[in-house]
Amino acid sequence: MAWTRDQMAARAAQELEDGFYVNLGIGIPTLVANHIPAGMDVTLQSENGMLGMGPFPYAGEEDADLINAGKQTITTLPKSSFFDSATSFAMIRGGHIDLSILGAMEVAENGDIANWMIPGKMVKGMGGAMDLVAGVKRCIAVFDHTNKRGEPKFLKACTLPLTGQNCIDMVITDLGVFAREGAQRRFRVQELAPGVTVDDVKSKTEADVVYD
Amino acid sequence: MAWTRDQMAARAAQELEDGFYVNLGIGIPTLVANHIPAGMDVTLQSENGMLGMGPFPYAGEEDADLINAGKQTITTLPKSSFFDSATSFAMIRGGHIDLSILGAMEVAENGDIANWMIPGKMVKGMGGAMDLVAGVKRCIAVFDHTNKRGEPKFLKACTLPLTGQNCIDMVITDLGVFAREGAQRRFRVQELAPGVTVDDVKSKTEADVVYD
Amino acid sequence: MGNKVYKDARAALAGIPFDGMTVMSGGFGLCGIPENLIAALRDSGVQNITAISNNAGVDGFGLGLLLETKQIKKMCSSYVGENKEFERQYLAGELELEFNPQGTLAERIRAGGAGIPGFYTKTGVGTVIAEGKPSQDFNGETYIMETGLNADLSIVKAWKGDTEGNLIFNATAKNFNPMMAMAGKVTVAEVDELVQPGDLDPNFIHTPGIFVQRIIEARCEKRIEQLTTRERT
Amino acid sequence: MGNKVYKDARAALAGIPFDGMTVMSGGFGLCGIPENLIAALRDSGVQNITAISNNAGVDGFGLGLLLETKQIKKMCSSYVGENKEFERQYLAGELELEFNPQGTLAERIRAGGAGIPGFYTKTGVGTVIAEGKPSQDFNGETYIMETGLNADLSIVKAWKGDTEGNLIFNATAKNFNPMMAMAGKVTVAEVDELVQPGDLDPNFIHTPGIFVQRIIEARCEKRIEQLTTRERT
Repeated sequence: MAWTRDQMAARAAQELEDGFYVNLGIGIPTLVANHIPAGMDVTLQSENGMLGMGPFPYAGEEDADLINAGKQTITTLPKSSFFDSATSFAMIRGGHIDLSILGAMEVAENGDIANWMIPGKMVKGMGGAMDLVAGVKRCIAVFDHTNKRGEPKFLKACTLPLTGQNCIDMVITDLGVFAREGAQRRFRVQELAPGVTVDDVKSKTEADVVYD
Repeated sequence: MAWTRDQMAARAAQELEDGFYVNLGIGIPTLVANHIPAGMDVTLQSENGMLGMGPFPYAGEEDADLINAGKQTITTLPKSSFFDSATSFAMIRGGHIDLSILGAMEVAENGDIANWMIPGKMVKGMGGAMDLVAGVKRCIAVFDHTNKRGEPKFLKACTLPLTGQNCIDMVITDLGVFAREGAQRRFRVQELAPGVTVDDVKSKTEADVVYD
Repeated sequence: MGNKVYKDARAALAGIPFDGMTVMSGGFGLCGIPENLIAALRDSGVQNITAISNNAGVDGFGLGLLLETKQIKKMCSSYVGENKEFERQYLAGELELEFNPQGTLAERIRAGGAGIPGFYTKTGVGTVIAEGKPSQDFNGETYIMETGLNADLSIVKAWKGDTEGNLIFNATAKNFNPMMAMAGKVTVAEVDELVQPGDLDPNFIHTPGIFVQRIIEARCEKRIEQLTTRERT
Repeated sequence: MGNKVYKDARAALAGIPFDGMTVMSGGFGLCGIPENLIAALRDSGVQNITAISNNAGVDGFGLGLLLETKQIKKMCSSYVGENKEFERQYLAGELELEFNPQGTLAERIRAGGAGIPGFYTKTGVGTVIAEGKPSQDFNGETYIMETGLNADLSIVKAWKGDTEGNLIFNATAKNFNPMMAMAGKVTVAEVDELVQPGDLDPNFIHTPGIFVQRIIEARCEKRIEQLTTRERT
């Protein structure tokens, strides 16, 4: 049975390590914060200018000056720090963030990702996504294995305009986990959701993936 | 009679304007701080990371963490701010400093300046001088008109390795003041020290200067 | 003594606006935007603005005010998703739009303020963002060149500022404001609280006064776009 | 929980030094230098260091300690005028020296930390600094390209730091330290005072903890190079 959104987030959280600095995208990636193992020291970066993002505030305690990259009200933690956008993206571009977990419209077998625009539709902008995929040490894309029409999103080549080239290290979908060990390597099935078979995945995947 | 060092500094101080942000070099330029007209708001930048440089401390009140670019102990003023070296030179390179007053070994008639090395001698380094002459809006070079051997230092072309190209807007020596109104213009005698004649200056100047 | 303090937003902008000017406006979403200066810029009647701002405000607030009145000719942003009037004008071809990756935008603005006309980044390599831009390899990796950005006017929002123009920002309302203050030919700041020199600790000034030419104290509404709270348990 | 706190400078450097490594060392003159970490680096016995530091210390203090023992192969600095042993080794051809204009050095380090492999500046155009460097015109002016700098190890000095690695600096002892913290593969900080998370105001942290991998509390001598005072009148 395919994983739920929350199960996908929980699976992504298994990739966290003690001491990691992590940037979480909007959507399923945001849920990863709920699955950080107790006792593990993980610091969340918000690219609008904060390290050590805390939980949402209690009603009545929100501060308009304190929001995350999704423009939601948040809180601080004792370890928090604030900084300007140039410094924030110096962290990202300079490779100081250990892990970025982000959503995707398409990922290709060569690690390309498209997640910011659909030609012909109004384009909202890439925000910080291009900086994140280009700069962060390790990038995990989390998305439903197929689109609403049942078509594969894990492709031989992206059809949508790219967010970044050859930058995805792991794919987590509702069907399983696909990882590669370097930018020149192929993705390999690492884990399947309970009850999901290799044939299920093959039938819904266009990318040339290693199934062992 | 030629100006003294202090008179040269006083003359340079006449170029200050209310609201100016100014960087003063080591030597005679440092003395300019003593001649800021009362009531004029001039903010001194120290390129090691401070705006609003105050006077030297009273004995016993010095702070090892608070020095100027000449490594002398200094003090703060109410308007002071501290910043890192990248920000300090962002100010300088970005054209935010109104005026730099600095010493020179040689200045050429095209505005070139040499003030950081003499080939064959141990070179101490340019420090921030190249950034200052390249970045500050207006640069005034203050130096003795001739060297110890009586030879001109205001030349047709610099013989020493340059600190910067076509960047000096005014020359103040012990003999007078020479200014130009743009990087393509010639220097013109603007003022002579009391008792100094045009012929005195001509005999000690190699640069092609306009004498009206 | 040079005086940077003006009595209100209108007075602080007097003599600055001109048609076709480039304006940088601080903020991320509606957080840390110079609300009063945006309104005063609208009231100035200036036309054909090129606006450099991470976002485009919302309908009727923030830069949305200047979109409504069609005073903006072109936006240079990273994300403009929250504004219907923006979308309408853009799809109707009434508005130009230049997307920049957020980090590239931030760095271009810092570069402009720091006298750096160009720099290399790997952000956007292999994407539409790279089209038409010079590229160069460093250590076997390809980077694209981006250029520095400056503005005729930068309007920024700070928490506190002193009469010398020294500014401090609060929390994530800092965002693009410090760099934009550096990159404006003229920078006008609005602050929640105007204080005297010496009231701000010199160790903790975010924007040194050299980057700020004019300053006002003004009340901001500070709208929240996505009020998100948790339950008390 | 990942622990960044070490008991002393020797422990904090354990496992890091290797012969031929590049080390950035913070400070301007003797102001804001990581005194204890420099001494511990000397004691590690590491050889053939390329040292990136605005200055070279004085005889017997600061980086002078590593020059005395000939552990430095090359210096990358803007000004080295206060050190006789440096001069001797340099004139004897025992030491390589690469001069950088101070602002270029600061920006190269920031660029390295920010993932920017190259940028353009007008500093040094037409001088020996421009020799061999690519140049390009922007808006009719010539600029030269400078490259980003990184280090295997950055050692920095801060005023206070918390156990998460967040740092604040005092007065002009800040100088090159924040950028070097960004540009080191490993950054080790020594602080006058080690505090707990929450003791530093998040609005006024100069170096976020992400840039600091190891931290120690240590007493510094803080020598003054040019004690200059005025008379009480």
